[in-house]
Amino acid sequence: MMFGLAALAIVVAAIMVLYRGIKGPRVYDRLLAINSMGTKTVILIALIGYMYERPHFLDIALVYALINFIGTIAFLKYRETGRLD
Amino acid sequence: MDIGTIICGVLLFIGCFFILVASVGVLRFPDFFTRIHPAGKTDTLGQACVLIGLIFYEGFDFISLKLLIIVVFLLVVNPTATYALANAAFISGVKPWKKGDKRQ
Amino acid sequence: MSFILTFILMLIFWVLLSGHFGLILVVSAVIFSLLVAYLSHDLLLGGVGLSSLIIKSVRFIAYLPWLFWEILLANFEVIYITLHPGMKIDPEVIEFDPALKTDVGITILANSITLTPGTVTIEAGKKSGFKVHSLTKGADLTEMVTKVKWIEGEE
Amino acid sequence: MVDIIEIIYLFILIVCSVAAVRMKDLLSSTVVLGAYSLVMAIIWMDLNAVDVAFTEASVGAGITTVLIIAALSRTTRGEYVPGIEERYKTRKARRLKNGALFIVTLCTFGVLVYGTMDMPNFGDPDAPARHHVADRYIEKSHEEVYVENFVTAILASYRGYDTLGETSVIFTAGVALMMLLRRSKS
Repeated sequence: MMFGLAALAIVVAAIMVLYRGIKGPRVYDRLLAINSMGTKTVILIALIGYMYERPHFLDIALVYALINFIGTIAFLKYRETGRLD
Repeated sequence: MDIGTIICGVLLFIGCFFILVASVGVLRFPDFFTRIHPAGKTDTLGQACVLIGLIFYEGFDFISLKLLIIVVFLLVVNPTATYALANAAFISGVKPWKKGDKRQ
Repeated sequence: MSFILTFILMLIFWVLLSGHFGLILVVSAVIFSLLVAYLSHDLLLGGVGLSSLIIKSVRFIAYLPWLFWEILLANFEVIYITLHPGMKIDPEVIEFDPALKTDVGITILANSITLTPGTVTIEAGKKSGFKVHSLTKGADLTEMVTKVKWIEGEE
Repeated sequence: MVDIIEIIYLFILIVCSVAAVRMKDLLSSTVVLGAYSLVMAIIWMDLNAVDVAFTEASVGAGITTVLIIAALSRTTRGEYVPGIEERYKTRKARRLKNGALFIVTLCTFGVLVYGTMDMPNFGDPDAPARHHVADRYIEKSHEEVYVENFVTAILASYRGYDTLGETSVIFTAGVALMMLLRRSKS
Protein backbone atom coordinates (compact mmCIF):
# COMPACT_ATOMS: atom_id res chain seq x y z
CA MET A 1 0.00 0.00 0.00
CA MET A 2 2.71 2.42 1.10
CA PHE A 3 4.86 1.53 -1.89
CA GLY A 4 1.86 1.78 -4.20
CA LEU A 5 1.08 5.32 -3.08
CA ALA A 6 4.72 6.33 -3.48
CA ALA A 7 4.80 4.79 -6.96
CA LEU A 8 1.63 6.68 -7.87
CA ALA A 9 3.18 9.97 -6.73
CA ILE A 10 6.24 9.28 -8.84
CA VAL A 11 4.09 8.43 -11.87
CA VAL A 12 2.30 11.77 -11.47
CA ALA A 13 5.68 13.50 -11.30
CA ALA A 14 6.75 11.61 -14.44
CA ILE A 15 3.68 12.88 -16.29
CA MET A 16 4.48 16.48 -15.33
CA VAL A 17 8.07 16.09 -16.47
CA LEU A 18 6.93 14.42 -19.69
CA TYR A 19 4.80 17.46 -20.47
CA ARG A 20 7.96 19.56 -20.35
CA GLY A 21 9.70 16.97 -22.52
CA ILE A 22 7.07 17.17 -25.22
CA LYS A 23 6.61 20.93 -25.08
CA GLY A 24 10.29 21.79 -25.22
CA PRO A 25 11.00 24.45 -26.46
CA ARG A 26 14.68 23.55 -26.87
CA VAL A 27 16.20 20.12 -27.28
CA TYR A 28 18.00 20.64 -23.95
CA ASP A 29 14.71 21.06 -22.11
CA ARG A 30 13.54 17.78 -23.59
CA LEU A 31 16.79 16.08 -22.68
CA LEU A 32 16.58 17.39 -19.11
CA ALA A 33 13.04 16.07 -18.84
CA ILE A 34 13.88 12.65 -20.25
CA ASN A 35 16.96 12.30 -18.04
CA SER A 36 14.87 13.10 -15.00
CA MET A 37 12.23 10.63 -16.19
CA GLY A 38 14.93 8.00 -16.47
CA THR A 39 15.99 8.43 -12.85
CA LYS A 40 12.32 8.29 -11.83
CA THR A 41 12.12 5.00 -13.69
CA VAL A 42 14.96 3.64 -11.58
CA ILE A 43 13.06 4.50 -8.41
CA LEU A 44 9.85 3.10 -9.84
CA ILE A 45 11.49 -0.22 -10.69
CA ALA A 46 12.77 -0.48 -7.11
CA LEU A 47 9.31 0.33 -5.75
CA ILE A 48 7.57 -2.16 -8.06
CA GLY A 49 10.05 -4.79 -6.87
CA TYR A 50 8.92 -4.16 -3.29
CA MET A 51 5.25 -4.09 -4.32
CA TYR A 52 5.58 -7.59 -5.71
CA GLU A 53 7.83 -8.53 -2.76
CA ARG A 54 10.59 -9.47 -5.14
CA PRO A 55 13.46 -7.07 -4.35
CA HIS A 56 15.69 -8.85 -6.86
CA PHE A 57 14.36 -6.37 -9.40
CA LEU A 58 17.01 -4.08 -7.97
CA ASP A 59 19.61 -5.50 -10.35
CA ILE A 60 17.55 -4.09 -13.19
CA ALA A 61 17.34 -0.74 -11.42
CA LEU A 62 21.13 -0.66 -11.09
CA VAL A 63 21.70 -1.46 -14.77
CA TYR A 64 19.05 1.06 -15.69
CA ALA A 65 20.76 3.85 -13.78
CA LEU A 66 23.95 3.13 -15.73
CA ILE A 67 22.23 3.05 -19.12
CA ASN A 68 20.32 6.25 -18.48
CA PHE A 69 23.55 8.09 -17.75
CA ILE A 70 25.27 6.71 -20.86
CA GLY A 71 22.36 7.69 -23.10
CA THR A 72 22.42 11.27 -21.86
CA ILE A 73 26.18 11.55 -22.28
CA ALA A 74 26.00 10.14 -25.84
CA PHE A 75 23.43 12.74 -26.72
CA LEU A 76 25.48 15.58 -25.30
CA LYS A 77 28.62 14.40 -27.07
CA TYR A 78 26.74 14.51 -30.36
CA ARG A 79 25.44 18.00 -29.62
CA GLU A 80 28.89 19.22 -28.66
CA THR A 81 30.96 17.78 -31.49
CA GLY A 82 28.30 17.20 -34.14
CA ARG A 83 29.36 13.59 -34.51
CA LEU A 84 29.73 10.44 -32.48
CA ASP A 85 32.81 8.64 -33.80
CA MET B 1 4.34 -2.16 12.43
CA ASP B 2 7.96 -2.15 13.43
CA ILE B 3 10.13 0.92 13.60
CA GLY B 4 11.82 0.30 10.24
CA THR B 5 8.51 0.36 8.38
CA ILE B 6 7.51 3.64 10.04
CA ILE B 7 10.83 5.32 9.18
CA CYS B 8 10.47 3.95 5.66
CA GLY B 9 7.01 5.46 5.32
CA VAL B 10 8.16 8.87 6.54
CA LEU B 11 11.16 8.88 4.21
CA LEU B 12 9.03 7.74 1.27
CA PHE B 13 6.62 10.59 1.99
CA ILE B 14 9.42 13.19 2.16
CA GLY B 15 11.08 11.80 -0.96
CA CYS B 16 7.87 11.78 -2.98
CA PHE B 17 7.16 15.34 -1.84
CA PHE B 18 10.61 16.44 -3.05
CA ILE B 19 10.18 14.67 -6.39
CA LEU B 20 6.74 16.19 -6.95
CA VAL B 21 8.00 19.68 -6.11
CA ALA B 22 10.94 19.16 -8.48
CA SER B 23 8.51 18.28 -11.27
CA VAL B 24 6.43 21.37 -10.53
CA GLY B 25 9.64 23.38 -10.68
CA VAL B 26 10.58 21.91 -14.04
CA LEU B 27 7.16 22.97 -15.30
CA ARG B 28 7.08 26.44 -13.72
CA PHE B 29 10.53 27.95 -14.11
CA PRO B 30 10.98 30.32 -17.04
CA ASP B 31 14.02 28.99 -18.89
CA PHE B 32 16.43 26.10 -19.24
CA PHE B 33 19.06 27.24 -16.75
CA THR B 34 16.52 27.82 -14.01
CA ARG B 35 14.73 24.54 -14.74
CA ILE B 36 17.95 22.66 -14.23
CA HIS B 37 18.01 23.73 -10.54
CA PRO B 38 15.02 21.64 -9.37
CA ALA B 39 15.93 18.80 -11.74
CA GLY B 40 19.51 18.64 -10.49
CA LYS B 41 19.06 19.23 -6.75
CA THR B 42 15.61 18.49 -5.44
CA ASP B 43 15.13 15.45 -7.63
CA THR B 44 18.43 13.94 -6.48
CA LEU B 45 17.59 14.40 -2.80
CA GLY B 46 14.08 13.04 -3.29
CA GLN B 47 15.32 9.91 -4.99
CA ALA B 48 17.98 9.40 -2.34
CA CYS B 49 15.25 9.74 0.35
CA VAL B 50 13.02 7.12 -1.30
CA LEU B 51 15.87 4.64 -1.68
CA ILE B 52 17.13 5.19 1.88
CA GLY B 53 13.56 4.58 3.03
CA LEU B 54 13.64 1.25 1.23
CA ILE B 55 16.94 0.46 2.99
CA PHE B 56 15.25 1.01 6.38
CA TYR B 57 12.39 -1.26 5.33
CA GLU B 58 14.77 -3.99 4.21
CA GLY B 59 17.09 -4.05 7.20
CA PHE B 60 20.71 -4.95 6.61
CA ASP B 61 21.59 -7.57 3.98
CA PHE B 62 22.91 -7.84 0.44
CA ILE B 63 19.80 -6.24 -1.03
CA SER B 64 20.13 -3.11 1.08
CA LEU B 65 23.80 -2.96 0.05
CA LYS B 66 22.66 -2.90 -3.56
CA LEU B 67 20.24 -0.11 -2.70
CA LEU B 68 23.11 1.76 -1.07
CA ILE B 69 25.17 1.36 -4.26
CA ILE B 70 22.28 2.81 -6.29
CA VAL B 71 22.01 5.76 -3.87
CA VAL B 72 25.73 6.54 -4.08
CA PHE B 73 25.65 6.14 -7.84
CA LEU B 74 22.70 8.52 -8.19
CA LEU B 75 24.33 11.08 -5.90
CA VAL B 76 27.46 11.05 -8.05
CA VAL B 77 25.88 10.73 -11.48
CA ASN B 78 22.94 13.15 -11.25
CA PRO B 79 25.03 16.29 -10.67
CA THR B 80 27.46 15.13 -13.34
CA ALA B 81 24.69 14.72 -15.91
CA THR B 82 23.27 18.08 -14.85
CA TYR B 83 26.66 19.69 -15.33
CA ALA B 84 27.10 18.06 -18.75
CA LEU B 85 23.67 19.30 -19.84
CA ALA B 86 24.23 22.82 -18.56
CA ASN B 87 27.68 23.00 -20.09
CA ALA B 88 26.47 21.76 -23.50
CA ALA B 89 23.63 24.28 -23.49
CA PHE B 90 25.98 27.07 -22.43
CA ILE B 91 28.57 26.27 -25.11
CA SER B 92 25.94 26.12 -27.84
CA GLY B 93 24.90 29.63 -26.92
CA VAL B 94 21.68 29.38 -24.91
CA LYS B 95 21.34 32.73 -23.15
CA PRO B 96 20.45 32.64 -19.43
CA TRP B 97 17.14 34.23 -18.52
CA LYS B 98 17.30 37.65 -16.85
CA LYS B 99 14.71 39.22 -14.60
CA GLY B 100 12.07 40.91 -16.75
CA ASP B 101 12.58 38.73 -19.83
CA LYS B 102 9.74 36.79 -21.36
CA ARG B 103 9.17 33.16 -20.31
CA GLN B 104 10.35 30.58 -22.79
CA MET C 1 49.76 -0.21 -7.51
CA SER C 2 46.66 1.14 -9.20
CA PHE C 3 46.29 -2.27 -10.83
CA ILE C 4 46.00 -4.08 -7.48
CA LEU C 5 43.66 -1.45 -6.05
CA THR C 6 41.35 -1.63 -9.05
CA PHE C 7 41.39 -5.41 -8.84
CA ILE C 8 40.37 -5.37 -5.18
CA LEU C 9 37.64 -2.79 -5.81
CA MET C 10 36.22 -4.79 -8.72
CA LEU C 11 36.26 -7.98 -6.62
CA ILE C 12 34.37 -6.25 -3.80
CA PHE C 13 31.87 -4.91 -6.31
CA TRP C 14 31.33 -8.38 -7.77
CA VAL C 15 30.75 -9.91 -4.35
CA LEU C 16 28.30 -7.15 -3.42
CA LEU C 17 26.31 -7.69 -6.59
CA SER C 18 26.24 -11.47 -6.61
CA GLY C 19 26.19 -12.51 -2.94
CA HIS C 20 26.96 -16.17 -3.76
CA PHE C 21 30.21 -17.98 -3.08
CA GLY C 22 30.26 -21.11 -5.25
CA LEU C 23 33.63 -22.29 -6.59
CA ILE C 24 32.90 -21.39 -10.23
CA LEU C 25 31.55 -18.00 -9.23
CA VAL C 26 34.60 -17.09 -7.15
CA VAL C 27 37.02 -18.25 -9.86
CA SER C 28 35.19 -16.29 -12.57
CA ALA C 29 35.04 -13.28 -10.23
CA VAL C 30 38.82 -13.34 -9.89
CA ILE C 31 39.36 -13.83 -13.64
CA PHE C 32 37.02 -11.04 -14.69
CA SER C 33 38.29 -8.64 -12.04
CA LEU C 34 41.84 -9.26 -13.30
CA LEU C 35 40.67 -8.63 -16.86
CA VAL C 36 38.87 -5.40 -16.02
CA ALA C 37 41.74 -4.21 -13.85
CA TYR C 38 44.23 -4.92 -16.64
CA LEU C 39 42.15 -3.09 -19.24
CA SER C 40 41.20 -0.03 -17.25
CA HIS C 41 43.43 0.49 -14.22
CA ASP C 42 44.77 3.75 -15.61
CA LEU C 43 41.24 5.16 -16.03
CA LEU C 44 39.99 4.79 -12.48
CA LEU C 45 42.99 5.56 -10.26
CA GLY C 46 45.65 6.78 -12.64
CA GLY C 47 48.92 7.58 -10.89
CA VAL C 48 47.68 8.13 -7.35
CA GLY C 49 49.79 7.08 -4.38
CA LEU C 50 48.18 4.91 -1.70
CA SER C 51 48.86 7.18 1.28
CA SER C 52 47.55 10.34 -0.36
CA LEU C 53 44.52 8.35 -1.55
CA ILE C 54 43.72 7.29 2.03
CA ILE C 55 44.22 10.81 3.38
CA LYS C 56 42.00 12.27 0.69
CA SER C 57 39.29 9.64 1.24
CA VAL C 58 39.25 10.30 5.00
CA ARG C 59 39.06 14.04 4.45
CA PHE C 60 36.31 13.57 1.87
CA ILE C 61 34.27 11.50 4.31
CA ALA C 62 34.78 14.19 6.95
CA TYR C 63 33.49 16.73 4.42
CA LEU C 64 30.29 14.77 3.72
CA PRO C 65 28.16 15.68 6.82
CA TRP C 66 28.58 19.40 6.19
CA LEU C 67 27.71 18.81 2.52
CA PHE C 68 24.53 16.92 3.40
CA TRP C 69 23.42 19.68 5.73
CA GLU C 70 23.99 22.24 2.98
CA ILE C 71 22.09 20.06 0.48
CA LEU C 72 19.12 19.95 2.85
CA LEU C 73 19.13 23.74 3.30
CA ALA C 74 19.48 24.30 -0.44
CA ASN C 75 16.55 22.04 -1.17
CA PHE C 76 14.27 23.88 1.22
CA GLU C 77 15.29 27.09 -0.52
CA VAL C 78 14.47 25.66 -3.94
CA ILE C 79 11.14 24.31 -2.68
CA TYR C 80 10.26 27.72 -1.23
CA ILE C 81 11.10 29.44 -4.52
CA THR C 82 9.22 26.85 -6.57
CA LEU C 83 6.02 26.94 -4.55
CA HIS C 84 6.00 30.72 -4.03
CA PRO C 85 3.31 32.13 -6.34
CA GLY C 86 5.33 35.23 -7.19
CA MET C 87 8.36 33.24 -8.44
CA LYS C 88 10.97 35.41 -6.75
CA ILE C 89 14.03 34.61 -8.84
CA ASP C 90 16.76 36.85 -10.14
CA PRO C 91 19.30 34.64 -11.91
CA GLU C 92 22.86 35.64 -12.63
CA VAL C 93 26.06 33.99 -13.83
CA ILE C 94 29.07 34.23 -11.50
CA GLU C 95 32.62 33.69 -12.75
CA PHE C 96 35.52 32.92 -10.46
CA ASP C 97 38.77 30.96 -10.42
CA PRO C 98 39.16 28.72 -7.34
CA ALA C 99 42.76 27.78 -8.30
CA LEU C 100 42.37 24.05 -7.69
CA LYS C 101 45.18 21.83 -8.84
CA THR C 102 43.75 18.34 -9.31
CA ASP C 103 40.93 16.88 -11.39
CA VAL C 104 39.46 15.22 -8.29
CA GLY C 105 39.21 18.57 -6.54
CA ILE C 106 37.52 20.18 -9.53
CA THR C 107 35.04 17.31 -9.80
CA ILE C 108 34.16 17.44 -6.10
CA LEU C 109 33.75 21.21 -6.13
CA ALA C 110 31.67 21.21 -9.33
CA ASN C 111 29.31 18.51 -8.09
CA SER C 112 29.03 20.10 -4.63
CA ILE C 113 28.15 23.45 -6.19
CA THR C 114 25.50 21.78 -8.33
CA LEU C 115 23.95 20.12 -5.28
CA THR C 116 23.97 23.17 -2.99
CA PRO C 117 22.77 26.72 -2.43
CA GLY C 118 20.76 27.73 -5.46
CA THR C 119 23.67 27.26 -7.83
CA VAL C 120 24.52 25.01 -10.78
CA THR C 121 27.98 24.72 -12.32
CA ILE C 122 27.89 25.40 -16.04
CA GLU C 123 31.59 25.42 -16.73
CA ALA C 124 34.52 23.97 -14.79
CA GLY C 125 38.14 23.53 -15.74
CA LYS C 126 41.71 24.23 -14.75
CA LYS C 127 42.22 26.93 -17.35
CA SER C 128 38.74 28.28 -17.97
CA GLY C 129 37.85 28.71 -14.30
CA PHE C 130 34.34 28.22 -12.96
CA LYS C 131 31.10 29.66 -14.28
CA VAL C 132 28.17 29.23 -11.91
CA HIS C 133 24.50 29.91 -12.59
CA SER C 134 22.74 31.14 -9.46
CA LEU C 135 19.00 31.41 -8.85
CA THR C 136 19.23 34.43 -6.56
CA LYS C 137 21.78 37.23 -6.31
CA GLY C 138 24.61 37.12 -3.79
CA ALA C 139 25.41 33.40 -3.53
CA ASP C 140 28.44 32.79 -1.30
CA LEU C 141 30.76 29.94 -2.27
CA THR C 142 34.00 30.82 -0.44
CA GLU C 143 33.43 28.40 2.46
CA MET C 144 32.95 25.50 0.08
CA VAL C 145 36.07 26.39 -1.90
CA THR C 146 38.19 26.45 1.27
CA LYS C 147 36.82 23.07 2.33
CA VAL C 148 37.52 21.46 -1.06
CA LYS C 149 41.02 22.93 -1.02
CA TRP C 150 41.52 21.29 2.38
CA ILE C 151 40.49 17.91 0.89
CA GLU C 152 42.93 18.38 -1.93
CA GLY C 153 45.73 18.99 0.57
CA GLU C 154 48.75 21.26 0.31
CA GLU C 155 50.93 19.93 -2.46
CA MET D 1 -2.77 0.02 -7.24
CA VAL D 2 -0.56 -1.62 -9.83
CA ASP D 3 -3.48 -1.52 -12.28
CA ILE D 4 -3.86 2.25 -11.96
CA ILE D 5 -0.15 2.77 -12.53
CA GLU D 6 -0.26 0.44 -15.50
CA ILE D 7 -3.19 2.30 -17.09
CA ILE D 8 -1.44 5.64 -16.58
CA TYR D 9 1.68 4.23 -18.14
CA LEU D 10 -0.16 2.89 -21.17
CA PHE D 11 -1.65 6.36 -21.57
CA ILE D 12 1.83 7.94 -21.39
CA LEU D 13 2.94 5.44 -24.03
CA ILE D 14 0.29 6.69 -26.46
CA VAL D 15 1.16 10.32 -25.72
CA CYS D 16 4.86 9.62 -26.34
CA SER D 17 4.30 7.89 -29.66
CA VAL D 18 1.94 10.57 -30.97
CA ALA D 19 4.39 13.29 -29.90
CA ALA D 20 7.33 11.47 -31.52
CA VAL D 21 5.45 11.20 -34.81
CA ARG D 22 4.23 14.79 -34.82
CA MET D 23 7.56 16.48 -34.06
CA LYS D 24 9.37 18.17 -36.92
CA ASP D 25 12.78 18.10 -35.23
CA LEU D 26 14.15 14.58 -35.52
CA LEU D 27 16.55 14.99 -32.58
CA SER D 28 13.68 15.90 -30.26
CA SER D 29 11.76 12.97 -31.66
CA THR D 30 14.63 10.69 -30.69
CA VAL D 31 14.61 12.07 -27.15
CA VAL D 32 10.89 11.40 -26.81
CA LEU D 33 11.39 7.87 -28.15
CA GLY D 34 13.85 7.38 -25.29
CA ALA D 35 11.02 8.20 -22.90
CA TYR D 36 8.84 5.68 -24.76
CA SER D 37 11.40 2.96 -24.08
CA LEU D 38 11.57 3.88 -20.40
CA VAL D 39 7.80 3.51 -20.10
CA MET D 40 7.82 0.29 -22.08
CA ALA D 41 10.45 -1.20 -19.76
CA ILE D 42 8.26 -0.38 -16.74
CA ILE D 43 5.33 -2.16 -18.39
CA TRP D 44 7.48 -5.24 -19.02
CA MET D 45 8.46 -5.14 -15.36
CA ASP D 46 4.79 -5.06 -14.41
CA LEU D 47 4.17 -8.11 -16.57
CA ASN D 48 6.98 -9.86 -14.66
CA ALA D 49 9.08 -10.17 -17.81
CA VAL D 50 12.30 -8.99 -16.22
CA ASP D 51 14.61 -10.16 -19.00
CA VAL D 52 12.55 -8.39 -21.66
CA ALA D 53 12.58 -5.24 -19.54
CA PHE D 54 16.34 -5.59 -19.34
CA THR D 55 16.66 -5.86 -23.11
CA GLU D 56 14.21 -3.02 -23.66
CA ALA D 57 16.24 -0.83 -21.35
CA SER D 58 19.59 -1.53 -22.98
CA VAL D 59 18.35 -1.69 -26.57
CA GLY D 60 15.51 0.81 -26.60
CA ALA D 61 16.89 3.51 -24.37
CA GLY D 62 20.58 2.82 -24.93
CA ILE D 63 21.63 1.56 -28.33
CA THR D 64 18.72 2.70 -30.48
CA THR D 65 19.23 6.26 -29.29
CA VAL D 66 22.95 6.10 -30.02
CA LEU D 67 22.38 4.53 -33.45
CA ILE D 68 19.74 7.07 -34.44
CA ILE D 69 22.03 9.88 -33.32
CA ALA D 70 24.86 8.37 -35.36
CA ALA D 71 22.55 8.28 -38.39
CA LEU D 72 21.46 11.88 -37.75
CA SER D 73 25.06 13.03 -37.51
CA ARG D 74 25.56 11.73 -41.06
CA THR D 75 22.36 13.26 -42.42
CA THR D 76 20.29 16.28 -41.40
CA ARG D 77 18.25 17.08 -38.33
CA GLY D 78 15.12 18.50 -39.94
CA GLU D 79 12.33 16.55 -41.51
CA TYR D 80 11.85 17.52 -45.15
CA VAL D 81 10.67 15.33 -48.01
CA PRO D 82 10.82 17.19 -51.34
CA GLY D 83 7.82 16.66 -53.57
CA ILE D 84 5.41 15.40 -50.94
CA GLU D 85 3.49 18.68 -50.83
CA GLU D 86 3.08 18.69 -54.60
CA ARG D 87 1.75 15.16 -54.69
CA TYR D 88 -1.12 15.85 -52.34
CA LYS D 89 -1.76 19.39 -53.34
CA THR D 90 -5.52 19.38 -53.78
CA ARG D 91 -7.83 19.02 -50.84
CA LYS D 92 -9.57 16.04 -52.36
CA ALA D 93 -6.34 14.09 -52.83
CA ARG D 94 -5.31 14.77 -49.24
CA ARG D 95 -8.69 13.65 -47.96
CA LEU D 96 -8.49 10.49 -50.05
CA LYS D 97 -5.03 9.72 -48.63
CA ASN D 98 -6.19 10.22 -45.06
CA GLY D 99 -9.29 8.10 -45.62
CA ALA D 100 -7.25 5.23 -47.08
CA LEU D 101 -4.82 5.39 -44.16
CA PHE D 102 -7.72 5.33 -41.69
CA ILE D 103 -9.26 2.24 -43.30
CA VAL D 104 -5.92 0.38 -43.30
CA THR D 105 -5.35 1.23 -39.64
CA LEU D 106 -8.87 0.12 -38.73
CA CYS D 107 -8.43 -3.20 -40.56
CA THR D 108 -5.12 -3.89 -38.80
CA PHE D 109 -6.71 -3.07 -35.45
CA GLY D 110 -9.59 -5.44 -36.17
CA VAL D 111 -7.26 -8.28 -37.14
CA LEU D 112 -5.19 -7.78 -34.00
CA VAL D 113 -8.28 -7.78 -31.76
CA TYR D 114 -9.56 -10.92 -33.51
CA GLY D 115 -6.19 -12.55 -32.89
CA THR D 116 -6.44 -11.99 -29.13
CA MET D 117 -9.99 -13.43 -28.88
CA ASP D 118 -9.13 -17.07 -28.17
CA MET D 119 -6.04 -16.38 -26.08
CA PRO D 120 -6.12 -17.69 -22.48
CA ASN D 121 -6.60 -15.20 -19.65
CA PHE D 122 -3.59 -13.29 -18.36
CA GLY D 123 -1.83 -15.33 -15.70
CA ASP D 124 -4.01 -18.41 -16.28
CA PRO D 125 -2.13 -21.39 -14.76
CA ASP D 126 -3.65 -23.85 -17.24
CA ALA D 127 -2.57 -21.94 -20.34
CA PRO D 128 -0.87 -24.16 -22.96
CA ALA D 129 2.28 -22.02 -22.87
CA ARG D 130 2.85 -23.07 -19.27
CA HIS D 131 2.66 -26.82 -19.90
CA HIS D 132 4.36 -27.24 -23.24
CA VAL D 133 7.95 -27.61 -22.06
CA ALA D 134 7.87 -25.73 -18.77
CA ASP D 135 7.24 -28.85 -16.66
CA ARG D 136 10.26 -30.58 -18.11
CA TYR D 137 12.42 -27.51 -17.49
CA ILE D 138 11.32 -27.38 -13.87
CA GLU D 139 11.77 -31.07 -13.16
CA LYS D 140 14.78 -32.07 -15.24
CA SER D 141 16.89 -28.97 -15.75
CA HIS D 142 19.10 -29.66 -12.76
CA GLU D 143 20.00 -33.17 -13.96
CA GLU D 144 20.47 -32.11 -17.56
CA VAL D 145 22.33 -28.82 -17.30
CA TYR D 146 23.68 -28.73 -13.70
CA VAL D 147 22.66 -25.10 -13.11
CA GLU D 148 20.91 -24.27 -9.86
CA ASN D 149 18.75 -21.45 -11.19
CA PHE D 150 16.53 -22.86 -13.88
CA VAL D 151 15.80 -19.51 -15.46
CA THR D 152 19.51 -19.33 -16.19
CA ALA D 153 19.42 -22.92 -17.44
CA ILE D 154 16.64 -22.11 -19.91
CA LEU D 155 18.26 -18.92 -21.13
CA ALA D 156 21.82 -20.14 -21.41
CA SER D 157 21.30 -23.74 -22.45
CA TYR D 158 17.88 -24.68 -23.81
CA ARG D 159 17.50 -21.41 -25.66
CA GLY D 160 21.19 -20.82 -26.18
CA TYR D 161 20.98 -19.49 -29.75
CA ASP D 162 18.28 -17.03 -28.80
CA THR D 163 20.42 -15.78 -25.95
CA LEU D 164 23.43 -15.59 -28.28
CA GLY D 165 21.50 -13.08 -30.37
CA GLU D 166 20.51 -11.10 -27.30
CA THR D 167 24.05 -11.14 -26.02
CA SER D 168 25.34 -9.78 -29.32
CA VAL D 169 22.94 -6.89 -28.81
CA ILE D 170 24.46 -6.27 -25.38
CA PHE D 171 27.88 -6.55 -27.03
CA THR D 172 26.85 -3.80 -29.44
CA ALA D 173 25.96 -1.71 -26.41
CA GLY D 174 29.48 -2.30 -25.14
CA VAL D 175 30.95 -1.22 -28.49
CA ALA D 176 28.84 1.93 -28.38
CA LEU D 177 30.23 2.59 -24.92
CA MET D 178 33.81 2.23 -26.18
CA MET D 179 32.95 4.63 -28.99
CA LEU D 180 31.87 7.19 -26.43
CA LEU D 181 34.73 6.82 -24.00
CA ARG D 182 37.51 6.81 -26.58
CA ARG D 183 39.55 9.96 -26.55
CA SER D 184 39.30 11.95 -29.76
CA LYS D 185 42.56 12.49 -31.61
CA SER D 186 42.15 16.20 -32.21
